[in-house]
Amino acid sequence: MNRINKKLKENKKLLSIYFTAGYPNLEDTTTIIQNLEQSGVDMIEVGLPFSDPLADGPTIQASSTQALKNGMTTNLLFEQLKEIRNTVNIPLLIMGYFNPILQYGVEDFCKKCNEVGIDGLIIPDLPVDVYNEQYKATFEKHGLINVFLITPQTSLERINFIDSISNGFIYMVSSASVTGSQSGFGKEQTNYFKRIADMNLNNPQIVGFGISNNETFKQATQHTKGAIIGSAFIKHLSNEGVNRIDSFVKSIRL
Amino acid sequence: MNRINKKLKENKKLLSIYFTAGYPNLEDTTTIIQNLEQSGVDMIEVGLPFSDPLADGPTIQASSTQALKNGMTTNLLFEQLKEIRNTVNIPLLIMGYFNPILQYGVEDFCKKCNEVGIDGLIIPDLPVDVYNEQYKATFEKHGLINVFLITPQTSLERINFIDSISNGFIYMVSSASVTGSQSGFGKEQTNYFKRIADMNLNNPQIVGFGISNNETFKQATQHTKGAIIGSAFIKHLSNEGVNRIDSFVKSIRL
Amino acid sequence: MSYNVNKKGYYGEFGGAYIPEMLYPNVEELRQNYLKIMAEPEFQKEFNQLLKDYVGRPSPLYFAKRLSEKYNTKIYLKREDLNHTGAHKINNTIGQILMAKRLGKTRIIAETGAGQHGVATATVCALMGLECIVYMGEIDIARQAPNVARMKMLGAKVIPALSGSKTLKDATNEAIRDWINNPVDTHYIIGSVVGPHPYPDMVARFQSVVSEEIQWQLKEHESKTKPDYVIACVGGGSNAAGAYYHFLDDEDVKLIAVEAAGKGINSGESAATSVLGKEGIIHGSKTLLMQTNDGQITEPYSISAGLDYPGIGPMHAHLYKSGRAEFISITDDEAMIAGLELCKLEGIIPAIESAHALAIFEQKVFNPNDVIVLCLSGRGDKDLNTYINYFKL
Amino acid sequence: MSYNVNKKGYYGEFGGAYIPEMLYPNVEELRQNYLKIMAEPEFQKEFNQLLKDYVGRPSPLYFAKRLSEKYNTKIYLKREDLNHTGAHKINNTIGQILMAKRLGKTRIIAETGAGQHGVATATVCALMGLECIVYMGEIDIARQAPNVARMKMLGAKVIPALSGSKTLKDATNEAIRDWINNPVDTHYIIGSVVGPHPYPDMVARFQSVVSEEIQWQLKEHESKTKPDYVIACVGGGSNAAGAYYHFLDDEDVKLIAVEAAGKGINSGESAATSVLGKEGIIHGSKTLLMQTNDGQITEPYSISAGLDYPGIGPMHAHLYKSGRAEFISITDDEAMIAGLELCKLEGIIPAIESAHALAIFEQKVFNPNDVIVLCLSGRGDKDLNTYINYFKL
Ligand SMILES: Cc1ncc(COP(=O)(O)O)c(C=O)c1O
Ligand SMILES: Cc1ncc(COP(=O)(O)O)c(C=O)c1O
Repeated sequence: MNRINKKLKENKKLLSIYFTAGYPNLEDTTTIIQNLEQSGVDMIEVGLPFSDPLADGPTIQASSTQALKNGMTTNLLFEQLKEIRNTVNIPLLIMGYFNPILQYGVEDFCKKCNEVGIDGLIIPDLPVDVYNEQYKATFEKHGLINVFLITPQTSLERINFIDSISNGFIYMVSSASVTGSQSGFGKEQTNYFKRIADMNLNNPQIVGFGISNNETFKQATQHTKGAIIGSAFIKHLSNEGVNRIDSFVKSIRL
Repeated sequence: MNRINKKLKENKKLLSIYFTAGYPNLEDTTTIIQNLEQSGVDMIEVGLPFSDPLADGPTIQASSTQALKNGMTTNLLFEQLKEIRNTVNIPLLIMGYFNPILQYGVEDFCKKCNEVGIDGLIIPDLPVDVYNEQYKATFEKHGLINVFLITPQTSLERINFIDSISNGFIYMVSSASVTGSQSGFGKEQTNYFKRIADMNLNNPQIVGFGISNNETFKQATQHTKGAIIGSAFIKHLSNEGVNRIDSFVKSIRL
Repeated sequence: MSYNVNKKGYYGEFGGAYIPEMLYPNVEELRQNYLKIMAEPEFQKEFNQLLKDYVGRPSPLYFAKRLSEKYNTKIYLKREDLNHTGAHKINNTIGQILMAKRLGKTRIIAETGAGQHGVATATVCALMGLECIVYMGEIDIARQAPNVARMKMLGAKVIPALSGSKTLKDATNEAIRDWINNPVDTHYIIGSVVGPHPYPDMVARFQSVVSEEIQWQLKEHESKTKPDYVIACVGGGSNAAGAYYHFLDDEDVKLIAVEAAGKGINSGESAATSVLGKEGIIHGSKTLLMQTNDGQITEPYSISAGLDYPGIGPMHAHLYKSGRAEFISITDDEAMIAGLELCKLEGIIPAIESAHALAIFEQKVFNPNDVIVLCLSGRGDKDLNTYINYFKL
Repeated sequence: MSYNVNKKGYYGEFGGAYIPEMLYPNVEELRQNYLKIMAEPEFQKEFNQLLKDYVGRPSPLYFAKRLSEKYNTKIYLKREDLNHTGAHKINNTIGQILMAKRLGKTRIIAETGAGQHGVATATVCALMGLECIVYMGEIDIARQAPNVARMKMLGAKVIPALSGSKTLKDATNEAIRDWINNPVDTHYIIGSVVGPHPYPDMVARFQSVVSEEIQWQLKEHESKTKPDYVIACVGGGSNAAGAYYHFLDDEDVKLIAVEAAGKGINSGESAATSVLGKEGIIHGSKTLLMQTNDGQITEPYSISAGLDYPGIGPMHAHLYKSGRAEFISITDDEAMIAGLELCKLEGIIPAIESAHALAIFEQKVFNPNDVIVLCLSGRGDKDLNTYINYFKL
């Protein structure tokens, strides 16, 4: 069973953390992953940096730009992750835009992910139907879970369809927005979380976008399986580098 | 008999000088006139300054602008000329653009000219036919000679017409140009002077535009009755004020 | 009463050709030939073809919905701003360059205020491969920099006029001086309905395409060929002359001429000739002009370079004196606000000249059923700096 | 082989809608409605009326006599420079603003490179009274200052894009981010035939009026409806798409696409996508784009802001790959010289984008009887500073 599915079965609210590979320093990848696991994080999204991250806000954009400047490449990331499964057990996903994956070759990319022990992918600009028609078989062949996003604007019908082709979790974007652009959740979001929960989907939902502290984590996970933190953690890395990762994580889950 | 006609009968080449009234200083008018006569000049054109002297080159333009700044007005000029005939005998003409004369009132202007002893007018932008139809009678009633211009481009027919309505002299523009823009005469001009001389017009011709020294004066008067100096004299006034006018004049006629 | 020119070149008591003898052969050559040449089928064909394919005529007659709503009347904009080079001026320069070629001229001179006429002249000279010299007041060179750059791109030589107020009047003086100095090979393309006869009439005829089009365009929109009002700004008066032309003798069509009041009629800094001017002679024409009691021409002022002229064409002097047209003066401030309003309501940035015409809707109330045609003489690209600085955008 | 879009939004293998889920509802809403809305008679009427009365269409098809003589062939210029706001871009923004209104949107965003699309968007937003936000690369803001001023006059908010190469690509990213953040009330008016399906097709259809007119205009001039060649510059490819549209499936008509080679194809400072690009995804579309081996999008370079884009629209990728169109690259220097040449020969100052298309006459020899239509996509007023500095005029 895929590590993601196993993790989702645990009877707890999951905390997942996103970071951009190659940031703040080129060689920080494994250190960050290890520290995150040791701090009690449940799942990690390793960001493959992209020159034009159009679904991301300024914080993640800037980290991507810096990571590329530092020299991060797809090959290097796989190199860095080669031995990761010697030390790390929690699920690891790669989150990245479609073009670098396409240039690498989708099949090669999936194969390589499998080899280094990546469990799933989140590719915001790979549309559901293109995935379904062209890539689903490849992903599955290499044991990869592909994670789709839904937003408050996603129709019921489409949510059901996405649920039907998902085999891990659904990435629930807290509000229509790029990453890092929210502060705190209002009634609207809570209703949305509840509305989706009431759908009783096959796949559990994990909330992303706008989670930055204990309060928002609790709000986000009240009706869902877990939450993903991105920009807030990138900010921590900008300020403190790879230090005190555990205190950041503890501040979220208390 | 009008002083101009009398002068034209003298058996010599006439030297006529133009200056702008009110330049270089507001009160220089009578001094300049008196000095010019004493230096042996035959005729004087007193320039009534105009804001927009479009037939004049930069030298005369600048003198007009300065004269107006100094405070010259049509009334003031007549005031300055009031007693001029007590001391000056040579013919005096006023040279000016039509608009100030129009504003003064053409009839009033002519009357006033007559009172102070002005013998003729040169109004470059008063067209021959307008003069002929509307103002000839008035000018003649007040004993004023109106002087017309011809240029190398003026047709034979038109020269004959101008000759027919003139009763003094014809102002022969040396070449098609604004004042002050020539230096020396070439073959073209000499041919033109000769061509006009050969027409045996009723009115003698006096050449203007481009005469600045003894050489050009001699060239200009070889086939004509005389010549008018403007810009060259204005330049003398800018450099030396009302001083050494006689040496300027002597340098022309030697 | 006729409002058009008579055989002798006069509109009522205004007009004529008060020029130095040095200009006589040129002006006379033009006078004797202009109507003949304009009537030639070959000329008409070439002129109309260029207006269509090169200038982009017909210029639209655009119903300005939001502007009309705001002022509760029916406002049509005659879009001369859409012409090649951005103003009505090119209608005239196309005509005159064809005229100049038929007269055998090889060198073209022009004066310009806003630079639109200079650009339009430089443009047609490039098109015909003729040398082009443009005189422009030093102040106008500074405030209409984009047009100076365009003239240079087009290969014209721009010579600054340094005398007087260093604006349009002085540039015109310099152009006339140039023409005096170059009497054989040179044609002077005057940019408005000013100057000695036959210029006012010739320019008005070239611009008359504006009202010719208004007639059939209005028919399409309103099922009638005549508007209740025609409104235009007046610098020298060429866009107004063009917009009025075919309505001159039809007194059902009310004509409104808008002049620049500058900082206010009585501020001493104004260009409102009809209010402040008297009869006199300027640039070879008997007309109304701003002048001292002594007949010295006054230095005018307007924020708009194209209206910064102390005279108006003789046609307009006659329209004013006879009462045929209503004259209204608009201050700098009123014009700027009206210009910005058109941007915001209709997405059209007008030349500041044209903005003067637009400002009359704040001054004069029209009926809801009035059909008004306003000549939008030019676009405001040349004026961006002035707008931006004025509104501190 | 068809060169038009298929039902799934692809041109051959290019196109599609590679967008984040956050954009799905908006793009899907558009996809489901755009053809239906465009087919509505009311829509057609309003669109065509505005193109005629507001934009000034038809834009002339002008036979460039002196240019033709110089290159010994028959060159017609399709005068999109004469449109209101000065380029072809407004054909599309008029269409999209009408679309946005019918979709009930109240807030409009756009990206812009040269500023022409930004101005065209700000213009139609003013016309319709809608809020307008334009994203523009910081470098483009500096080099196309007049257009920034125009957008401000028109009431648009111009937001600088500070990431990446600070040009069109980055402005597009910012606009997409804005749309993600404002999924309900906002319509994103893309300015070229790029972006996710249905944008390339929708924009091409709005621009297709260009070739529709060419057909009947050419008939008037040459008694035939199809030229031998159609030439256009390609930034994203919208003016080219419009000029090609009705000739796409008629292989008698040869299509030439002109790209910006910048300082030279191999200089590292170029925007010649067809030569330097590979298949990939940019701004929601599978197409050709300039990228590293790793799939990072390259920062392009061209002296011309409107061509300074690392991709081309999927239609053009297909035209290139299938050989239907010939692609030619033109350097900065070649373009600048061709731009000045048009000024001097025809009195038309072209946008530097369009000057790239003009430069091909120095590269490729045509037959004397070839009938060539070149899309003069815009006027050069926005580029005056660049020209003046380049030529030290
Ligand atoms: C756009 C525009 N409108 C109006 C004028 C004023 O000239 P006229 O009164 O001859 O139309 C000018 C003069 O430059 C101009 O550029
Ligand atoms: C005048 C002009 N031409 C061409 C372009 C390039 O765009 P496209 O390839 O979409 O026509 C632009 C873009 O701004 C432009 O302003």
